[in-house]
Amino acid sequence: MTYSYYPGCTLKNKARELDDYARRAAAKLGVTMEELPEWQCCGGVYPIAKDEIATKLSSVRALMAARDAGQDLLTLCSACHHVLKRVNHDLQTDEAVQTKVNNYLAPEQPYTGETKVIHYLEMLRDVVGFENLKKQVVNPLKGMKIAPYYGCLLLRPSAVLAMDDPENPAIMEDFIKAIGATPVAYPYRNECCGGYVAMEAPEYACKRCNAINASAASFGAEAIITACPLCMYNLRQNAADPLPVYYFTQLLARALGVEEDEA
Amino acid sequence: MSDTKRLKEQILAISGVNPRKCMKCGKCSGACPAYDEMEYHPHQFVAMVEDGRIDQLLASDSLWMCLSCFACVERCPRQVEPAHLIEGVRLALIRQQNQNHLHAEDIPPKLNDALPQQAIVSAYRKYSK
Amino acid sequence: MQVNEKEFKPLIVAFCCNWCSYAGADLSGTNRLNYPANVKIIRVPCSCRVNPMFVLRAFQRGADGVILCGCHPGDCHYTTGNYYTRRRMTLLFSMLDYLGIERDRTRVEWVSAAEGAKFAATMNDFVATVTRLGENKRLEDLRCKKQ
Amino acid sequence: MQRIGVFVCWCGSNIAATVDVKQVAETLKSEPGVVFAADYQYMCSEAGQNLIKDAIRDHKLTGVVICSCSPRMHEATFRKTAAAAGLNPYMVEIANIREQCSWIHKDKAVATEKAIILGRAAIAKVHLNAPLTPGESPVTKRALVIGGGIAGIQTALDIAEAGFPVDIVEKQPTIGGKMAQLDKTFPTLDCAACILTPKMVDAAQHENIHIYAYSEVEEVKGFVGNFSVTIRKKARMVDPVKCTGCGLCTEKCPMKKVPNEFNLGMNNRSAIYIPFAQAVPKVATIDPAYCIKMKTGKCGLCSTVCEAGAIDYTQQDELVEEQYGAIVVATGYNPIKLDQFDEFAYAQSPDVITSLEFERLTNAAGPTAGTLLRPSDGKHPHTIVFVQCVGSRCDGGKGKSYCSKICCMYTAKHAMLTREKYPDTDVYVFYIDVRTPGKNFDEFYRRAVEEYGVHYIKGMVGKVAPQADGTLLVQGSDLIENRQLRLNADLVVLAAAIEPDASARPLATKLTASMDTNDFFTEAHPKLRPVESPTAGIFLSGACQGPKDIPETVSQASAAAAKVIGLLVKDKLKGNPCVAHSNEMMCNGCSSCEKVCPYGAITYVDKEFRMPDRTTAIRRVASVNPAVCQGCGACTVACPSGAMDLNGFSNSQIMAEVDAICK
Repeated sequence: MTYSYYPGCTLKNKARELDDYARRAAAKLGVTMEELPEWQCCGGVYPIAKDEIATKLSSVRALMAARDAGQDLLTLCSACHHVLKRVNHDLQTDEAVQTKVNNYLAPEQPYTGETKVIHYLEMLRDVVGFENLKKQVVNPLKGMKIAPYYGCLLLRPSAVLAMDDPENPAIMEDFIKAIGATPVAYPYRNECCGGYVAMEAPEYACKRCNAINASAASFGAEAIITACPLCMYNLRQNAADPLPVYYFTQLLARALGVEEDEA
Repeated sequence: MSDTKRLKEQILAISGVNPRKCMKCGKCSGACPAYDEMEYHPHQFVAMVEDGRIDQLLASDSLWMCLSCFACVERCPRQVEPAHLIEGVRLALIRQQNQNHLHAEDIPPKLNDALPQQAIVSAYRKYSK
Repeated sequence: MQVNEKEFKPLIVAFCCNWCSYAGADLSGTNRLNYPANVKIIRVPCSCRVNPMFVLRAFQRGADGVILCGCHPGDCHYTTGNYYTRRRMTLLFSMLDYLGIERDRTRVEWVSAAEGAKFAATMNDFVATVTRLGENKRLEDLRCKKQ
Repeated sequence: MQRIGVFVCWCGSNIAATVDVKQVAETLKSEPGVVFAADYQYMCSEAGQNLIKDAIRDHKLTGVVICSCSPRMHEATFRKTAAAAGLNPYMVEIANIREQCSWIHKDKAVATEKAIILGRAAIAKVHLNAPLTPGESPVTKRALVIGGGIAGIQTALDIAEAGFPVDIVEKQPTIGGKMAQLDKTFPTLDCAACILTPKMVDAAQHENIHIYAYSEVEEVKGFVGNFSVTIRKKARMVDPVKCTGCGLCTEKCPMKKVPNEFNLGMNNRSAIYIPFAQAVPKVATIDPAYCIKMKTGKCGLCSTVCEAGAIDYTQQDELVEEQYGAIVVATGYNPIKLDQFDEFAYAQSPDVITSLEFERLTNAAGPTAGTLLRPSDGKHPHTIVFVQCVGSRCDGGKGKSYCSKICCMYTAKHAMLTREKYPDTDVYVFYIDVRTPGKNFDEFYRRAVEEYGVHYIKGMVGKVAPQADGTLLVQGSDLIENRQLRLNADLVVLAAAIEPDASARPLATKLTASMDTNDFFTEAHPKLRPVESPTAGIFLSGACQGPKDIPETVSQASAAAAKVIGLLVKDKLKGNPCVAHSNEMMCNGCSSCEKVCPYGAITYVDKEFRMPDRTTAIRRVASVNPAVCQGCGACTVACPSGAMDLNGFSNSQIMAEVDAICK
């Protein structure tokens, strides 16, 4: 299986390991990730305003490039996934956006949301299959109690993101089971970490992260996994007594025995 | 048309929200993780925009406290989408002259080594035009 | 004659089955949901009572659009009538299309007795669509034309 | 040429405010054939009807056009009026100038013009009307009630008491329905079982009632007065005649790990079971999905211990066909599934329960023998939070747009009973609105607040977070105090919306009875005919028509019974004369019409015809049985030679309407 891959700004920089591990694990699983040749930043947040077009264009370029390559678009960072998926949905459903975007970009073939945006976790679940993944695990993370942290961007609004049940998701739990560890159920896995207020008002983000971290710890979690560099930052920097936080791809790589391949 | 009326129409158009769908159950504010940080809560945004009491909202810090986590959007039984409305109010302010909440020159002192690019990009997107 | 789109008011003949759609039309009236006055409803027991002849006659006599409304598939008061309607009209409409009566001038829509809002919305949409198409002259019998 | 009278109704101001009724009458007076035209304030009033009658006599009218409300409203009224004046009732046509004209248009000129055109179409049709005489059909003096809850039981008892035989078809092994699962009933707090079970026994013992328990309606044929219904008696693997209901088999059955649906899965039952002690009929049933004998062929213990020899592992489903004159739908409701609302953590914590589960937890016959205990650890809860409107009043796809009506009252009941029995318990109710429109209802709710100290909080819960210590953190709005309230609760009870039973939709299709978008059965008229379906002979009882509490359900059940009795006392029913007929001279015997007829009303006969050359020939021609034909008209369109036509809606009549509209 070959995907067009959209890494996003942070994965080229502060969150390089999220990307690295993902690529190595994918190679082991027989999935090819072809990075889009000229991707641009998605903007970090989805432009909610109905009249915003320009801020959606960079996403459309990425979506269109995947369409032209005849591939689904694979994402990794929660924020990029959220933005790309929602912009794509706008292109599928909002005629005004469709017209304006196509007038502006004037592509040879108008873009109307044909690309399928798929998150790395969804790829593991729906394409590789967790049962199959389990078979390929060489270092099962036995006994490790892991709290999955979804945050807000992966799940909501569920009508558009459609990844999993927005209030009682299972995809990360199933992933944790597949790599041999034990998922820890706790109620704040889908609560916001504070997101972009981290820079403006770190003390406010602290409150959010403390609640999440403490809840996970109270249920006996030894570590937290996330798919989002900003959640990672917040949970590490802004929680008191923080549990170790990993990108899910790092534990995936560890379980598949490819974590230490590269020095 | 009065300024308030024009502002209200602008906010409704930007956000695509119809505040009249609200049945005042307060579920948005019951779900909101930013509740304690806010002077005006999500359900009040809906009521106050509909009421035309927008100046109070524009003057309040509550505007900048919404995390756009969409918990209210997800859980609203009437599909009002309060987070979209709050964004509409925010933009109604930011799009006016000299109303950026975050300025480029403010950023460097707030940075640290671990802060991901994403945080800067999204904060800038949320707080400035 | 130049048809001014703003002033042109198309004549729409709507055949409504007695059990669902006619009741749906009544409900949109009860709820005071507006739709243009140029829609005139003819009550039939079932949408399957509508003979293709009636549709042709309407166009011949100067109608600009014809719409059939019946119960939702599976909910026909006579169990299977609307299935016949669906098949007959698919055939008829494609033949009319061939004759130059555009597809958008003819429509089959399922409206239940509870869907007053849908009835009004459907009529508004249909009138708007036919208005865009302008006057129908294809099948019109000029002998029937008012002088 | 007909002599037509036109009568334009003002309907008070309903029509007259937007339609110039005088002008309509004046204009239509000059239509060909119209010899009389008048307008009047209320044509359906006695004075209005007298106006029509007098005109028919004085002007020797042969046809009548009434420009008024929908024919669905008053066609029958005006036909009777005409008949009273000696005119054939089918010489009356209605022009609908209220629902389809005055109520939807605002501009008086536009509405008046349309009213005139609608009037013209009706006049054009009347010109081609012919007097019709309805045929008669016999009435089978037996009723079928589908669903054996309190609604079905009450309807059946009332019909049976009037002397007509009734069959109840119930898909569960016992009758009783939802009410059998309840503990107490509002607003009187009498025990549900104490008032229901005697009725169940009455039904079982009534000489006019036969109960088909564990059975379903398979097929429905026929029409009002003459329904033929196939009932599937599902195999119980137990002979209901031999079984004494002693319950020994259920004790001895080794398979005891079957979720007990009567207790909503909160405890287990055996694979052979009797749903509850007061079940009617009190007969054991084998659950083939769990029975070891049925699955593996080994075991057979129940058969060994049954002294009556009632167990029969080879029993098969049985189909029986019965004839009925009337059918009553009483299929009831269910709470919705809460998959879409897991912000309340129903799937994540056993201590988040539905109100119906709470009902079982407080019922003496329930899984905890009536002691209120938390499902997770069996401990007594000290703080209980009730959440109202879970899935009710919900726009969009997740829940139900309607108010479920019963939740406010049963929650007040739960809260009150909890406080009465366990005064050390704190009880909170999160509500959006408290809706108590019923006799003694608001007083009841106020008692919960004032006498029992239940905390009512205006606002909705946003999230329920199960904590590591086993409590539930309930986070919700307190709109009056303008704060976000966070409560540590031991038990959270969700007032789940109610929806029609899943069996209702396929049943409606079998009955050709219409439903609304929520799958509630539609009534013939929302105010004036609330217990009849628009389909003749089908009646509605209980929550299948809309959310209802017990008093309302019972009232409606009795009302439906009264309607059924009114039908069954008749020996003959006047049929609908608007049926198809075939012009034998034109029929070529092709069978096209026979193939499309859903009722099998068309047969072919060989008939002798005189040919133009004075010879005779035998030709095969279609013949319509007017008692069976329902008048849909499918055959009229299928007929290639134009021989088939429909009384009251003939080809020429409809064409005349088309012509009049397009003129």
